[in-house]
Amino acid sequence: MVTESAHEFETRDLLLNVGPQHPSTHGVFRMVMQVDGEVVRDVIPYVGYLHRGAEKLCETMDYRQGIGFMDRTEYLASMNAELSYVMAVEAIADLQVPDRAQWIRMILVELNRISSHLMFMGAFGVDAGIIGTPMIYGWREREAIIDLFEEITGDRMMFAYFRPGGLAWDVPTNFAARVQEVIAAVKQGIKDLDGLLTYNEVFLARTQGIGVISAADAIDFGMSGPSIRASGVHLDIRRDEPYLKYSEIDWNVITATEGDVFARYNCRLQEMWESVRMVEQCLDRLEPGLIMPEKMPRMLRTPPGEVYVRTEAPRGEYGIYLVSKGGNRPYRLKVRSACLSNLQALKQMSVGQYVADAILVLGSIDIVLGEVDR
Amino acid sequence: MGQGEVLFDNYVPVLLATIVGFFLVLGALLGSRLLAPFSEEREKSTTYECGMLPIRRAATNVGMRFYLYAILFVIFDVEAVFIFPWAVSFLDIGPQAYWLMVAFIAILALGLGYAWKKGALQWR
Amino acid sequence: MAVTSDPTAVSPAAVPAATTIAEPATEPATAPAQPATEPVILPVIPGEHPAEAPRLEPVEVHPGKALYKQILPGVMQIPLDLVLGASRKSSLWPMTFGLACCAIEMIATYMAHNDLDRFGIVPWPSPRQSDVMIVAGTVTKKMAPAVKLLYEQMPNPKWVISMGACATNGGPYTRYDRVLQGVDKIIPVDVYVPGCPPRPEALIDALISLQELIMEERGATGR
Amino acid sequence: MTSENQPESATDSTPGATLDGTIWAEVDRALAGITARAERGVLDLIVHIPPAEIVRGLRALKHDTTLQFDYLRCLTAVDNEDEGIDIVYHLYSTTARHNLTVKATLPNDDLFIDTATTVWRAANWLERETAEMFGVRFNGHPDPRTLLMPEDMDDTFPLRKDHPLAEIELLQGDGMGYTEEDR
Repeated sequence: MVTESAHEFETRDLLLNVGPQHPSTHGVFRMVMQVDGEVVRDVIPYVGYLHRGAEKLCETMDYRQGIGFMDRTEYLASMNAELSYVMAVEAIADLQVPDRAQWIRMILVELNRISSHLMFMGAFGVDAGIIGTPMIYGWREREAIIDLFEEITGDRMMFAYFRPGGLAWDVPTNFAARVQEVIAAVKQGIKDLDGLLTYNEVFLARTQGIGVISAADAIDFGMSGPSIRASGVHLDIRRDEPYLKYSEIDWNVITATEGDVFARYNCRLQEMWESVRMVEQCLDRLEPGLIMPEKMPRMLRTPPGEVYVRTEAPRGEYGIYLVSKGGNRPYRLKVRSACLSNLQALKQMSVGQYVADAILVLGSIDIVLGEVDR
Repeated sequence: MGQGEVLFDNYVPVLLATIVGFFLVLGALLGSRLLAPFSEEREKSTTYECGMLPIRRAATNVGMRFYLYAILFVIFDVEAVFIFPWAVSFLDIGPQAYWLMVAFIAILALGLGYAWKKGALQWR
Repeated sequence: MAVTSDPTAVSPAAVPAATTIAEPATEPATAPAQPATEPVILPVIPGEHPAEAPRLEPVEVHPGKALYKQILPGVMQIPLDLVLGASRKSSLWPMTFGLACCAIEMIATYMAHNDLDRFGIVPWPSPRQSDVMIVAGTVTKKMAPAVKLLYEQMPNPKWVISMGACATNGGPYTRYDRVLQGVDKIIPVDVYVPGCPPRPEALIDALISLQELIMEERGATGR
Repeated sequence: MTSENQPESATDSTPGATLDGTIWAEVDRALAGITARAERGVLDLIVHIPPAEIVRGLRALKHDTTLQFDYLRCLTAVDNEDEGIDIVYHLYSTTARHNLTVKATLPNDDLFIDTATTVWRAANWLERETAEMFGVRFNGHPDPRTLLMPEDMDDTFPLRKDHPLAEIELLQGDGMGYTEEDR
């Protein structure tokens, strides 16, 4: 029988608020951690601090105006978000995209995946406690990619370059040479980051065996992207349901088996090498041609129907569920967010870890709050 | 220059250092009181918790582990204080002082070994 | 042991803001002060929820006055003002307060490519040691109490830069009633940065204009 | 209760679309005791199940040996103003690699449906978001708090068609009325 006095010496749990303004919540994500000393007993995530109603506003805009909201929803990989939206509109309106446009889209989407993973490397370094160096390394190459995007689309982040049916305009004439330059810089950057983090003993000790999630749980939570492939599930939309030209080039899906924080980090790192290989192959297959189908209606109207198109964004499956009742506006547009589903597994991964490791687990899922809250 | 002056000369820098230190600290405190525009707001005194109000009082009792680590640190910090003067001059104070210090360090190492075996350093 | 009583998000409105008459004469009413000329069309924002109103009240500004300004005669304050202004403007510590896409451009501005360290601008995670709050992104009505609390927890003198269209007046999301149409509805803003997201050069230009503002002693909350 | 499984050609999708190319045969066999009406969507097969039997149908689809829909991609709702609100489940099988869309139509007066969290844990947050955005009540949901809206605002449903957009404020005013001298 535990006497009354014994209760005073029991350690009462502290409710720690890792709130909306926190250096390592990658935006306005809040979680209340019940902490006993150093060990996390319970995590209650709160989202919704960046809910801006992109879906509602898309319903009042025609198809071309909706592209801007997709950029701003997934603001680290805008090309991937635009791709899903544009492919959904093309699927409903039954538009055939010319080959050249498809190859250019693949190059830009893979480059955007690399820039998003570079941002992850920087932020992950900060979460692991190495404040400046990975951030500076990662962002050096990211600026090179962003400069290339700026030359092509005219904007650094909100490109609005993909249009239903193809591209807004053709790429500049020195496109191939510029992409080769950027690829060379990126290769050097990835090598530096690899050398800096992957073989760093302290980093390995901090990340291996932390935040493990099994394949069955990952599937049950609906996770996707590198987070689920790190647990050994071979789920990659680019290979399972090939879109664009992914079936015509040679690349392989990166998976790991441990399902811990280091596996997720390593999956993203190797994926960057795969993306580099893909971009090089796509560059060889690029030949001049049309970038929009000849007869494009002035105002795009779609027949009634509904479609759910999903593509492989850097964080996971970025799906667009588009219901159209005719006319030039989507009747209902739902953005399936990879980060929202990945976040559901956060509690199971971080309970029982130390507080510092729970922050690392949150960093390893790589969330973008614009996509979680839409 | 008798024995007194030598002693006295050595301590002038120490005196100067304390005076300069005193005025530096006083200047900093007075300066901020004088120059900064202070304002008392209710919310300013709330504890900063990432933009949210703290949910429960944070002054709960904390695990024993923290206390054990603190005590062990203090002990070996004090030991280090004893080693410094010896380390500076152990060449010219003969072997006998050397072995005395080794014994001193051995005893404390024994204490650390005991704490280690009893699991005081065990964190989980 | 699962959390028994679920800790609902305690919004700062639970702490009743002291309704002391703020030192400046004008009472910051909820509706912006109307110029006498044409009538103000009051915004009909659907879903003006009763529970929301206390959270969206503008923050009470207590500028506070430096002691030396009250004691020393005017002419002797000038050298001190210059020294203080020069030191404050060359070591502006912004609070890392990234909300949305503008945060990525803000980080791009901090990074090595267009460096902010050369201006002495060091990003600082906590409001306790920061002078500038760069509101980078969309301020939603759920986030507004946190923005107000963080602003109040910053020591004087403090400045606010409203970065991007969303923070200035709701930007592309202005037609959605969950988005606050402009952060200047809750906290006083010194410099507005246009753009969605503004380029790093635009943010650097805003910070330089803020530095000129500081040298002219205008706009600071508390001098 | 015999399942009326003759797939009457759906009206709104392409008329006369046969369902031979799709997995309707296995789905129909899996949903033996449940009334299911199939329809050919643009990309996937769409199956309509009445709300009362939705969870039974989903569980049957998940545990069926050949179908194995073990991955809930997305759960959302579509507000067709007068025909009620459709709850849409997008399923995927990580082993058999095929997709299916399941829809349940709720009449406007009683927006109650059983929760799918018992079948997949992924449905937890998706249902919380659908509940607060459309006003649908998921019976038996383990954690029925709001997800994206503040805690005390669970009576406004922004994504409903009847929820108007905010007007752009014509006169921005000068923010909080702080003139230069005040500060």
